[in-house]
Amino acid sequence: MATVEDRQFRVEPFPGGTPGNQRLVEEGRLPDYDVVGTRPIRHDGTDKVTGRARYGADIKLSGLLQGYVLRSPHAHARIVSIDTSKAAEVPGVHAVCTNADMPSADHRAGDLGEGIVDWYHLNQNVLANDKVLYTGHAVAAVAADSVHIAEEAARLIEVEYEVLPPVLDVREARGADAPVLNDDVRTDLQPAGETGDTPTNVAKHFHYEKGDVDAGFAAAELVIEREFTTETVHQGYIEPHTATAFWSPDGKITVWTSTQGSFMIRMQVAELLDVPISKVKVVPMEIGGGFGGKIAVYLQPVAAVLSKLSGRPVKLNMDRSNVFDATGPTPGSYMKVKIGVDAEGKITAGEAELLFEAGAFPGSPINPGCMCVFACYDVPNGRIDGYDICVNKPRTNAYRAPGSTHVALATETIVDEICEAQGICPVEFRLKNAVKEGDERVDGVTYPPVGMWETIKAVELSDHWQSPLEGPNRGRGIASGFWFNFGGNSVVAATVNEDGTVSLIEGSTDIGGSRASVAMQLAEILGIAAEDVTPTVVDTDSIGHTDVTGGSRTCHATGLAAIKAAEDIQAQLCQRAAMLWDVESEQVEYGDGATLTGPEGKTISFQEIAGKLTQTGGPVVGRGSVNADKHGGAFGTHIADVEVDPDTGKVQVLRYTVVQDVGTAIHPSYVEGQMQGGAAQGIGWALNEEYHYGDDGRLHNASFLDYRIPTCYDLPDIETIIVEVPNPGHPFGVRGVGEVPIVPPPAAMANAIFRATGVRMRSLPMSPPKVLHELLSSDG
Amino acid sequence: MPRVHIPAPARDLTGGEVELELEATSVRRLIGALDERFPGFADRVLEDGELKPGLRVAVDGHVSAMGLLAQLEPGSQVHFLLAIGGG
Amino acid sequence: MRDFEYEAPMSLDDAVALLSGNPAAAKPLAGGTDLIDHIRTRRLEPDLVVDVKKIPDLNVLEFGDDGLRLGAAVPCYRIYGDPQVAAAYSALADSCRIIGGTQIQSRASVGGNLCNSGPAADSTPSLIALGARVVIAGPGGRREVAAEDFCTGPGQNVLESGELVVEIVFPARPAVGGSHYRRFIPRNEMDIAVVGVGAAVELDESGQSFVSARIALAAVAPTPLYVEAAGAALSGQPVSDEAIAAAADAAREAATPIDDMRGTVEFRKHISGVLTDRVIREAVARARGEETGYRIGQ
Amino acid sequence: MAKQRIVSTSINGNPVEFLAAPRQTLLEVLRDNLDLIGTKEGCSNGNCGACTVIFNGRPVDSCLVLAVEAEGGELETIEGVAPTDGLHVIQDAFLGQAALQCGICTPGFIMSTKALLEENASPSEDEIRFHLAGNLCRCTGYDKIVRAVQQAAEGVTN
Repeated sequence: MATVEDRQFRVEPFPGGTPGNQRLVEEGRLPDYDVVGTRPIRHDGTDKVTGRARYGADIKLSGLLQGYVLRSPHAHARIVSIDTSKAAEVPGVHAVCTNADMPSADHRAGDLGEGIVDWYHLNQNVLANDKVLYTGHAVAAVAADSVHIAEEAARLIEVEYEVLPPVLDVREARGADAPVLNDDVRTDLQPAGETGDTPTNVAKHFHYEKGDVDAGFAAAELVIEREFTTETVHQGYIEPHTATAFWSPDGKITVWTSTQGSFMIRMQVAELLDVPISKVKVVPMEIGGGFGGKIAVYLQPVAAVLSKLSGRPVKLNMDRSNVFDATGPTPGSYMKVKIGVDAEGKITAGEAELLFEAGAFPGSPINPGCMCVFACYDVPNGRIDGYDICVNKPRTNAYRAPGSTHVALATETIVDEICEAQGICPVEFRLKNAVKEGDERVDGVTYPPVGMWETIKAVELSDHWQSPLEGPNRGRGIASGFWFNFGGNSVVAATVNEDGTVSLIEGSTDIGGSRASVAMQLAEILGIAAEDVTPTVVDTDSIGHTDVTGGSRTCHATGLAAIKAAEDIQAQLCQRAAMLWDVESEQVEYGDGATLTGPEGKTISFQEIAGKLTQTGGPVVGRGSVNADKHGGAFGTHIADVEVDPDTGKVQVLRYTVVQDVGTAIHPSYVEGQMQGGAAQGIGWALNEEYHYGDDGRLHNASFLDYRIPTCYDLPDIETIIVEVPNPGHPFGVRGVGEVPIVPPPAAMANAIFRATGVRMRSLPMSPPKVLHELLSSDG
Repeated sequence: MPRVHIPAPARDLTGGEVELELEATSVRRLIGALDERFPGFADRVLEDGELKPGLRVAVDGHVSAMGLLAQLEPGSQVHFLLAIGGG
Repeated sequence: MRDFEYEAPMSLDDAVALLSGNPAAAKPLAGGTDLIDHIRTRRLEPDLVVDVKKIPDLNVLEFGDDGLRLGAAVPCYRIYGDPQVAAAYSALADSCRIIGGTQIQSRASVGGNLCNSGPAADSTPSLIALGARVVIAGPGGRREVAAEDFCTGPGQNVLESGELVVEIVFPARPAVGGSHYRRFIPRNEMDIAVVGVGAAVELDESGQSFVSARIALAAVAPTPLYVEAAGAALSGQPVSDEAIAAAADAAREAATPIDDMRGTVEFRKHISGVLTDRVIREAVARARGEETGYRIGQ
Repeated sequence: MAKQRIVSTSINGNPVEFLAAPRQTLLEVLRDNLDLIGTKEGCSNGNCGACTVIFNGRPVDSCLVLAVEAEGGELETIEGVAPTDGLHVIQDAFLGQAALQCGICTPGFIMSTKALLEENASPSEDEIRFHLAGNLCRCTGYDKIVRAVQQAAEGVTN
C-alpha cells in the first residue's frame, strides 16, 4: 500500500457551497452517496425563520408563576442565616425557597456519562446553604404572579454573611496559605493513584508519563520551555438559561427547559430532589446555543421546588448578567510547556505542567487538557501533570473541546518558535511530526486511522497558504488542534408512514442542525429523500436514554442509531414484501433507489410497500439503540492572516481558513457552519474575551457590552476546507465536527501576530493593551 | 495475551512496569490478575466492585461501553482513562 | 424591574412642571437606551419617567447659514441621515454612527448621551470640538452653557433639579473646516470608548495652515475633556507633522485616565496621543475635501 | 403600584390594544402579554439584538423600549414578515444559505436585515457587516448570515 506521502490530493470547491467552502479530495477517491454530502433545507428551518420555534423561555402554561433567584454579592462567605419571612408576606408571592427546601445531599459521585459530579457539590451550587463561593451564587428563590413582584420580594430576603477572603488565581489557590473553598476536597491522583488526606483547593492531579523524558530532552538539539496564561471565558450562547417546572400532586415532575441533554437534566433533577427518574419528565424546548454550558442543572431543581411549594407551574429565567456570573464558564489557566526537537526537526520529548481553574467546585476539563497537549504530534517521550484547582469563580463547565484550546496555545506557539529557530516551514514541521495511525499518545492510547497529516496537506495545497501576504504589520500563522469526539448512548425510532415518508423521533436536542444530519443518514440507507423524513426531538418519556448533544457525538452516535433504525425498517419491509410475494424473506433484497426486489424480477418500491403495511401485519417501526464506542478523533489546522496596528496593538483578522478532518460531511453547510462558528469563538477567545474580576472577586463585565464576543463587523469571511478521512467506526465515516474548530485559533492568531510584529504573545486574550505593552517593551 | 497499559500513578505498584501481558478474557478478570500480581491495584481502580466513578476502560483505543464486562482478545490493548466531557 | 409612573407631556412647560414637581425621583426619557437599562439594574431608581420625545422643541433638527439646532431628543439616525448635517458637522455624524448598533441609533439621542454624562460618551467630544452650546430649560427659565462645561463628574452635570436639556446649538462651520470623531475600542463596533477624540479644525484658504482647532477627549478623565492646549498647538501653525505631534502630545499630557477593565493608564495615555494625531489628520483631509479611506473601527 | 395603561398600536398591520404597566418593556409585553414569542431575549440591555423589532420603520431593541412608548406607533415583528403564501425572500435566503444553527438570534437578524434592505437595497459586504453589528450570533461565525443577506438583497432588487 502506498504511504500517505505518495497519495495525490487536490483542494476544490465543495459542491453547493460558496467559493470559500472547499474540500480536500484524494485522486480516485470520492465518496458516492445520494443524500450524504448534499445540502437540503433543514427540517426545523421554517419554524426558526418565522419565529414559531419554541425555545426554553417560550413555554406558556395556565397558572404559570414567574420566579426570581436571589444571588450572593460576595465571592466567598459563610452563610450565617437566611430569613425569608418578609418576602413570603409580599402580596402576589406564592412560594419562597432555600436549600433547606431541597433534600439534603451527601458526597456521592454521580456519573453523567461524559463526566462525574459530586451530588453534594451540585446541591450546593444550585442553592447554597453553607458557603457562597462566587458572586452570583444562588441562595434563595421566590415564585410570584410576575417576575417584578418576585424580584421585589427576593430583595426583602435577609441573608447574613460572614465574609471570607477570596482566592481567584490558580497559582495562589494551590499555595499553602490560600483560603480553602471546600473543606471536603482532597487531592485525588489520577488515573489509578492515591488520594491525599488534607483539605486543599487542588482537587485532582493527573499524571501521564511515556518513555524516558530526560533522555528525550538530552537527545534534543533545541529545547524550548515557555509559560502561558489564559483567562476565564464563557460559551456566550445567546439564549440565557431558563427552566419551567410543574410538580404535580401525583408526584410527577415535568420540566420544560433548553438543554443539551434532557436525560442528564432528568438524572440531576431526580437525584437532587430524591425522586425516581421515572417521576421526572424533561421536555426539551428548542435550545439557543450551549457549547457545553447547558448540561448541568441550575434553575431546573429550584423551579421544581417552587412548584411543589406553590402547587403551580413556575418559570425561572436568568438574565444575561446571571449567565455570566453564575453558570459554567471555562477555566482560566497557567501552563508551562517544554518541547525538544532534534536537528532534523523531529520532536524528541515534551513536558507539561497545567493548572486549570475548577471554579467553586472540582471539575475543570484539566484531564482532556492533559490528553490533548501533545495529541497532534508523535512525541516519543513525554510527561504531563495537570491540576484541577478550586477558586472563587463559578463552577466551570465544558466549552467546546474543553481544555484543548488552552493547551494548543502553549504547544502550537512553541512549535512555531521551534520552526522559527530552526528555519523550518511550519507546514513542513507539522507534516513531519503529525500523528498517524499506530502512533501512541503520552497517555498511552494508540491512534486508529486519523487525519492530522491530511489537514496539513490541505493547508499546503490551499489557495490561502499559496497566496503571499503582503503589506506592513501583517503576518500569517497556522496552528493545529485535536479533539477526541465521542460516541455514547443514542436512541432513534422511525415509523414508516403510509405515504412513503418516515417519522423519526430522537432524544438528541438539536443545537445546530442535527435533526437534518440524523434524518439524512436514515434517508441515505433507505434510499429516500431527506425531505421525506420528518425528525422530531421528543421528551424523556417518549424515547430511550440519549446522552447530551455535545462532545461532537450527535451526528456520529445518533446517526448510528438512525442507521440501525433504517436497517431495521429494511429488514421488516423485506419480510412484508416476502409476504406479498409469498416467498422467503431471505429472497427479498432492499436495493438501491428504495426498491425491494424478489425472485423472478419482482420489485416493489418503498413508497408502494409503505401503503401496504396494514394488510401485511401493521405499522412498521424501525428501532436503533446504540452505546457507540467507535468514535473517531479529529484534527484541524487553521490559517490566520492578521494586521497589527503598531500604535494601538489592535489586531484585525484579514483572512481566515479552517481546515478540518470531519470523517465524512453529512450536511456540508452545517459542517462548514460548525467550523466557522468554532473559529469565530476561538478568535474571540484569542483577542478580547475574558472575565474581569476585582480583587474582591466581583465580576465586572457580566454583559455583552464588556464581555466582547465578536460581531460580524469584527470578522472576515471564514473559509473552510473539509477533509474527509473516514472513521472506520461509522458506516459513512462520520467523526464529528463541532469541538475541534475552537482549538487552533488562539495559537494561530498568536503565531500570526508574531510574524506581523516579532512579538510572542503567551497570554490570552491578546487584547490591544497587552499587545501594545509587548510592542512597546520590545522596542525599547 | 492481552496487553495492559499501567497508568503512571499506579506504576509505584508495578515497580515501574508500563505495559504488561496478562492472561485474561475480560476487563474484570484482567484487574483481578493485576491485583494478584500487584496487591492494591484493584483498590486504585475499583469502588464497591465497580470501576471508580468517571474511570473508563479503553480496549484497542476505544473507550468500551461495556466497562468491566468488556471482553478481551489475545491481542487486545487495555487502557484505564478518565471520562471526557465534550462541549 | 422597579415600579414607576410614566408621563409623556406634549409641551416643554408640562415637562418642566412634571420634572420640577418631583425633582428627586423623576427622570426624563428620550431614547431610553441608557435610562431603561439603568432602571432595570437599579443604578437609577426613579418614581416617575417623563417621556420627552413628544415635545416639538426637543425634536428640532435645523441646519442653516448660522449653524445647527439639534433638539435634545433627536435620535442618532436622523443626524447622520441628514446629508447637510453629516457633511458640515461630520464629527457629530461620526459619533452618531457608532453609538451602539443600528437599533440603538434608532432611539438614542445626543441630548440623552450628554445628560447621561458618562466620561466615555461618544457624542460629547464632538459637541465640544464643534463649539456647541447646550440650551437648558427649567423652572427658572432658559439658560445656556458651553458643551465643555456641561458635565461635572461621572454621571453628573450642571442640570439643576427640574431642568432638562432642550436643544444643542452649533455655530456655523468655517469655509475651510473639517471635523472628525473616532474612538478606540477593542472590537470594531458595539463597545464603549477606551479613548475617544473629537477634533474640529479650520484651515486657511490654501488648506496649508491651521487657523484654529478645538480638540476634546472621552474616557480619559472624570468628564469629557476639552483640551485647549491641543487646539492651541495647531492654531496659526502650518499643517505639519510637527504641529500635529505637538497637539497629540498636549492631548496625552492632559489625559488623566484610570485603570479599569477597559484599559490601563499606560494604554489610555498612549492611545490619547495616537488617536489625536489620527483624528486631526482626518479632520484636515475632510477640510481639504480629500478621500482617506477611513473605515469605522480601524 | 403604577396603574396599567391601555396602549393602542398597530402590530404587523393589525390594530392592537393592550394593557401595560410603565415598567414593562416592549419585549416583555410582546412575549408575555401578546404571545408574540418570536421576539427573543438575549441580554435585556441592547447589546445582542435578539429582540429586534421594527418600530415606526426603524429597527429597535425591544428590551430598551417601554411598552407604553408604543402608543400610537407601528410595530413589525418576526411574526409579520412572511406573506400568507410562503416565506419572505430574507427568510428563504437564511434557510438556503444555512445561516442559522441554534436559531435564537435568527428573528433578530431577519428584522435587522429587513430594515437594512428597506433602506439600502444593494449593500456592500462591509455595509452589511456594519449594519448587523448590533446583532450577535455565537453559532455561525456570521459568514453564512452575510451570504444570506447578500442573496436576499439580490432577491429584493430582482
